[in-house]
Parts: sequence; C-alpha cells; structure tokens
Amino acid sequence: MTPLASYLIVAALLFSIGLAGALTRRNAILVLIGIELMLNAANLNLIAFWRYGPHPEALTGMMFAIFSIAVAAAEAAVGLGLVISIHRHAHTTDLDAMNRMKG
Amino acid sequence: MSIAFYLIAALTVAGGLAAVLLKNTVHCALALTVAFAGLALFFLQLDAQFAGFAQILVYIGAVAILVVFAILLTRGSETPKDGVFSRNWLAGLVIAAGVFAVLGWAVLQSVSVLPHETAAPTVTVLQIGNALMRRYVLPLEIVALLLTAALIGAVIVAMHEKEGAR
Amino acid sequence: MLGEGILKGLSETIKNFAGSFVSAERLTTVQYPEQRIAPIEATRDFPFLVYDGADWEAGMRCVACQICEKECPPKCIYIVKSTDKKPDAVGKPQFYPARFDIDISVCMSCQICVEVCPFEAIKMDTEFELSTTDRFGGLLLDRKQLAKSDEYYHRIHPTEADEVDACLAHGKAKTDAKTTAAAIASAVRGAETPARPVEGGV
Amino acid sequence: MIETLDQIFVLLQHWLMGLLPAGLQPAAGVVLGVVAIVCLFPALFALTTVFERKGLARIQNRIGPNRVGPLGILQPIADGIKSLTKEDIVPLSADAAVHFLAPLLMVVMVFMGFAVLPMGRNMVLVDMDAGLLFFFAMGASTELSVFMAGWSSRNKYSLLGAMRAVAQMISYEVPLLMSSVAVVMIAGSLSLTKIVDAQNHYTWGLPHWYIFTPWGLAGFLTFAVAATAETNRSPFDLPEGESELVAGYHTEYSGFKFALFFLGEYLAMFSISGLGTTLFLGGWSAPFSFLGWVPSWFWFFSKMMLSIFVFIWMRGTLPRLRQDQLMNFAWKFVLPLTLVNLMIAVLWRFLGEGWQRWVFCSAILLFAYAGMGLAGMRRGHFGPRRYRYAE
Repeated sequence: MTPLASYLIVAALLFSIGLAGALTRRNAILVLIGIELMLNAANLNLIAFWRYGPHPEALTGMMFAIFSIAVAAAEAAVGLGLVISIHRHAHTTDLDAMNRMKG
Repeated sequence: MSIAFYLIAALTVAGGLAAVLLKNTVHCALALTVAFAGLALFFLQLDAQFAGFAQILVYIGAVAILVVFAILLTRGSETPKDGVFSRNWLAGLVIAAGVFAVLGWAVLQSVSVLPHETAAPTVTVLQIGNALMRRYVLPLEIVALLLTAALIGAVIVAMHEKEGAR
Repeated sequence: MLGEGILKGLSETIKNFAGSFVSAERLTTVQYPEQRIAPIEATRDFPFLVYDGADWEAGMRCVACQICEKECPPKCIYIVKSTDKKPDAVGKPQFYPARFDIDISVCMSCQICVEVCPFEAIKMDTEFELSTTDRFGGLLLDRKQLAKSDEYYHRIHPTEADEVDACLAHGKAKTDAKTTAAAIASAVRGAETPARPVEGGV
Repeated sequence: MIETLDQIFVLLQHWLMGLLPAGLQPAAGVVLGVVAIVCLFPALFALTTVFERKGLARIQNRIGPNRVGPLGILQPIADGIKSLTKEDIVPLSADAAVHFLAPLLMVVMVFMGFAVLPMGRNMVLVDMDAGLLFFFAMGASTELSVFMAGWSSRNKYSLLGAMRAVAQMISYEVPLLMSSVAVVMIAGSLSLTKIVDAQNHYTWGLPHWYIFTPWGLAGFLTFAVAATAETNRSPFDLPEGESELVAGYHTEYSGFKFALFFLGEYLAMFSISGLGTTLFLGGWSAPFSFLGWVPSWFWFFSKMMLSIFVFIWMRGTLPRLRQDQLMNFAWKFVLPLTLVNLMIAVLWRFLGEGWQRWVFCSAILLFAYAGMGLAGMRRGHFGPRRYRYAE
C-alpha cells in the first residue's frame, strides 16, 4: 500500500466515525463534535493529497486546509452559539426531544 | 509505512472513537482533543508544519475550549438517563458503515494509480505568506469576512434572549 | 493621566524594597525566637491563680467558690471543692480547691472568670509559648501549673496589680474597721451591761 | 577565549555528542538539549520561588524566609521535600484519570515552548521556521489542562477558578498574539532566531531592539500586560483569588501534583518572559555594542530574570482586578490598542527612514492610548472602583 492510500484510509475511517457520531448521538454538542471530526478528516485528505500530489510547491492543498481550519473555527463558534441558544429556549440539548417546528 | 504512522493513526482513531462513544460529554470533548492532536501530528509528518501548528492553535486552543464551555453552559456533563444514543442509532451506524465501505473501496481500487513516495517539499512560512497575499488573497478576504460575520453572529445568537428578557 | 497610579504604586514599592536593605528601622518584623518584643501591659491570654506568700498551696487566694466555673462560657474550668478548711494567708480558715483544672485548648481568653472572682484569685497571664506535643494532657493545666505568685502578677500587670492591692487593702481595712468597731461596741456594751452575752461581732 | 565562553554550552554538547557513534549523534544532540532545559529551568524555578518570597517581603518591609540555610537560600529544598512527602489526596468523586493527567499535561506543554526560544548565539533546541506559531500553539494547549484540573476535581471553587482562568487566558491570548504579529511584520519571519538577528545590530553603540521604537514600546507594554494575564500572575490572578476561590483550579491538588502545577505556572512565566525578551528586547544581544564580549546566554538570562523581577514587583504593588474590569480591560483597551499598533507598524515600515515616522507613529499611538483610556475611564469600564450603594 502506498503512503497516500494509508492516509486516505485513516481519513476515511475518521470521517465515518465522525459521521456515525453525528448521526447516532442525542446531544447536540456531540453531533457538533462528530461534524468537527469529519471536517478534520477532510483536512487530512487535503494535506495528504498536497504532499503526494504532482505539484506540492503550488501549495493548493495546504491553503485549502488552512482555510478549512479557519472556516471550521467559525462553524464551531456559530454552532455552539446555536446550541446554547437552543438550550436556553428549550432547556435541553437532546435532539430527539426537539421534534417540533414551533418554538 | 513507518511505526510512527501506525502509532499516530492508532492514537487518532482511538481518540475519534472515544469522542463519539464515551458516555460523559466532557470526556468526549477531551477525547476529541486527542484526535485533534493526532491529526496535528499527521500534518507534521506530512511536512505541513504551518498547518499542523495552526491545527493545534485553532482546534485545541480554541474549538476544544469552546466545546467544553458549551458543555458546561448547557449542563451537558450530566449523563442523560435514557441513553446517550438517539432512537434511530442503527440507521446512523449503517449509513456511516456504508460511507466507510464506499470510501475504502474507492481508495483500495485506486491504489495502483496513486503516486508513490515523493520528495518532501520544503515549504517556508514566507512562501505561505506570499501565496496568501498574492494568489489566495480573495479567499483570504472572504474568510476574514466570514470570520467577522461568524463572530457577530455567534454573539447575537448566544446573547439574544438575555437582551430580550432585560 | 492613565496609568499614573500604577507608576506611583510601583515607585512606592521599589522605595520600600531598596529602603529595607539600607535602613533597619524600616523593618517592621523581629526575628522572633532570638528577638522578642516585650508584651504590652494589657496583654492577656489564659488565666492563672494568684497566691500570696512563698508557699503556693497555702497562699492560694482561691476559696473554691466555683463562680468562675459556672460563669465560664466554654466551660473549660473544673473545680473540686475541698471538704475541710485550711487557714489562708491571713490565718482565716477557708475552703480551698482540691482540684482546679483549666483546659487551655478550650479557653477563649474572655476574662469573664477574672471579672466575676470576688477574691481577686484568678488573673490573666501573658505566657503564650504553651505548645506541646501532647494535645490533650499537655494543654490541661492543673492547679500547681496554674499557681503563680503575687510578685509575678505585679511584674506582668503592674498597674492592674496595684489597683487590686489597693482594693484588697481597702476591703481588709473595712473588715478590720468593722471587727474592731464591733469589738469596741461589744466591749462598751459589755461594760454597761455585763450580764448580757456578747452579740455576734461581724 | 571570548568565542569559547560564548559558545561553551554548544561546544559541550558537541563534545558529548562526539563520544557517541555517528548514527546516534543527532538524537543524542536533541536529548542533551532537552535534558539541559529540563534541568535548568526547574532549578531556576526553585531559585525564583525563594527570591520572590524575599522580594515580596522586602517590598512589605519584612526580611522573608531566612531559616533554612544561609539567608534562607535552601528554602526551596525544604519546600520540595515537604511537597514530595505529603499525602497525595484525590477526592472521592473526582475523575481520577483526568485529575491525574491535568498537571502532567500542563508541565509538558509549558516545557515544549522552551524548544524554540534562542537562549544564546546558536543555542536553540529546534530552529523552526514557524517557531512563534509553535510557541503559541503550545501555550494554547495549557488552557485545556487548566480546564481539566478544574473540572475533574468536582469542586465548585475549582470549576469556577478554571472557568475564570480559561476565559481570561482566551481573552488575553488575542492581544498577546496581536502584539507579537507587529514584530513578525517588521522582522518578516516567524522564526525566533531570525527575529533576534533582525534586532542584533547597532548604530552609535546602541542596539536596534524593537522596544526602542514607538510601535515596539506599545507592543511590548501590551505584550507585558497580556503575558501577565496569560500566566495568571497578580494583578490578574483572579483564577487563584484566595479570598474568593480558596486556590482556584488547584484547590483539590496536594503533594507532588500541586508542586507540578506550581512548577508549570513558573515555567510559563519563564517561557513568556523569554519570548518577550526575544521579540522586543533583542533576545541574546548585548545592550551596548562595547559589551559584545559578554557571553550571549548571559544577556538572555539576565533579561529574562529582569522581567521576572518586574513580575514580582507588580505582584507586590497592584491589587487584584475584578472579573468585569479584567474583561473590559482586555477587550476594550488592550485589544484595540494592539490593533492600532499593527497599523502603526505598517506605517513605520512604509514611511521609510527619517524623523517623520518617529513623530507620526508616536503621536498616533499617544492619541489612541489617551483617547481610548479616557473614554473607557469615563464609561467606567476600568479605573477606580465606584460603589452604587455605599460611599
């Protein structure tokens, strides 16, 4: 197996773990944690492709990863702000309990 | 592959698994930081120093702290009595397994065409800065705008009801 | 201007820092076991029992009236009254404490025992180095350990001791005067009507 | 001779490496450097604790510890023996694993920061291209250990202290980074050795340290404020405010684990002082060109210890801030000032040589400082305490 393939497998595994977490946990914060893991797996893919790609000096993959890190930080801030807001409104972060469209 | 790769991979995957499986939410957040640290080590192994340090600074220094703050603010550290997994956890697990199967199959199918070991590129921070300021200046500005919007948005979303109650 | 107070404070502390090296009178503390500050006169910590004369057991002013035992808020005084009477310093037969214990680990130095004592027998000490390795027995003082001479009392609290002496002398003078007056009166009465028996003196 | 003295530690390392077979030499070099750092800074920590106690005592017109050894110099040894032999208490309801990991993580993360500090000419463990970023990444990780300590103790004071500490460290990390960015912009590098090299030249015998420029002075002051808050030192020691929170996040720690936290705090102080020295005070370069013969590592450590003295001095002077004053100060005064300072640094870079840039930059900075300070004072964000009900 080439090094790139093993990185890709690890990234795929991490992505699936994150997806499973996001889909199966009840707590909204845990869902966000799962999404963060998925984003990170994608970052690993980007960096691995950059490193073993044909033109590493162009920095495309690395730039993509850096921007993705910045975007993920924004996503986490807004997501957790939403969770806190929902908790204040509904007094729970259990997603199964939030089954109504009405506030 | 070197031993270091397997060690880091084991650390990262174990951290990720613990983050989605543990009962206590704060433990999940701490396990998540282990996964983040493992990923940062991966970045260092892939000669992406800058991205690795940025990963530690942003994810461990900010996102993980944000997550634990959110957990404590929402009293999420108490384990709920009716289980931590949602009602349709089986469906979620099947979907995730399916996604992994597809991804893994795709990777294994393309092993033969994937490039082999290449020479390590030397990337200085100066090059990254130049790239950010020349070729990627538009995305940089957009990210700056997005971060500002996110900052204001997060503040407004989290503060809104308190202002209304006053 | 902004930050001026911080600079002022910093200059003040650096003055202290440097000054404490050059002038010894700046130093507010003493090197305790070697250097000691004499206690001020009103110092008080734990009670002790005053005795007159040379023999602590004979000269004990305490007559085991047990008022202090009753008044003590934390109940740290324990007294056993004697069954017999012994002559006190002036030769008058009195009860005396067969046991007089003060648990100084309980005592709160309130001085109430001193206030209520009608015989000026219990006073406050200035001795504070009482630490022992035995926290039960070592801190329970019996009457021998508590007994301190009148001279010691005069040494640690001179003004207060003089007042007490004056008060005692005054009381004694009053009683003396009463006894003498009664004696004279009875003598006079006896001279007038020798047949009547002598009435009680005091 | 002078050259040898300057490079004595480097030569020592090379000599020790030469004793080993060639294959082991690179690894041995790193191990030797790590061992040197791991031995030196805790020793410095021990000395600093006794100097801090004696310095504070002198500020309060006392003598300070003087019983153990001559002038009390052996006091840290006595303290060390005491904390090592004390019972290690873990609360029954505590999260044992996290409770155990928190002090270790803290000390390890703080030690990592020393790896990129140039402590003398050629004396840097890893000359990283992104050294400053590495330093801040490691510094950011200590926040998590503080949270872990506070949360795992299951004690309200610990948790409150930890939340205060984390909020404070996050708030002051922004001005800390921003004031360093000004230096990075002027020096054109994230590598700490290159930053020192950029400051290590002289005109008329005087050095080109960044603190001797308007933006550098402002940057240094904001950096110092942020560094004091980042290391939880007085007057920003709210996380450990003993009048409110017993001992903050290490309330439930005793014995050796408490000693590790104590060590971690002081090491953080050393590393942030070293960073400030490197960024603004010319690192290991001599203050005058005629003093160039003095070994470079001497200058680094004396500058570092001087900043430690200032830390102690401030601790002996300033009263503790209130939580709202702390946050207002960070977000409404220090952060805007660092942002203005970034602009000033740009201006400085593009105004070219000459007296104009000195005047312009100083004037704008003074105006910003006075304006923001007075506006904040008038709105009561910081400044003297006002009581609503009592006067």
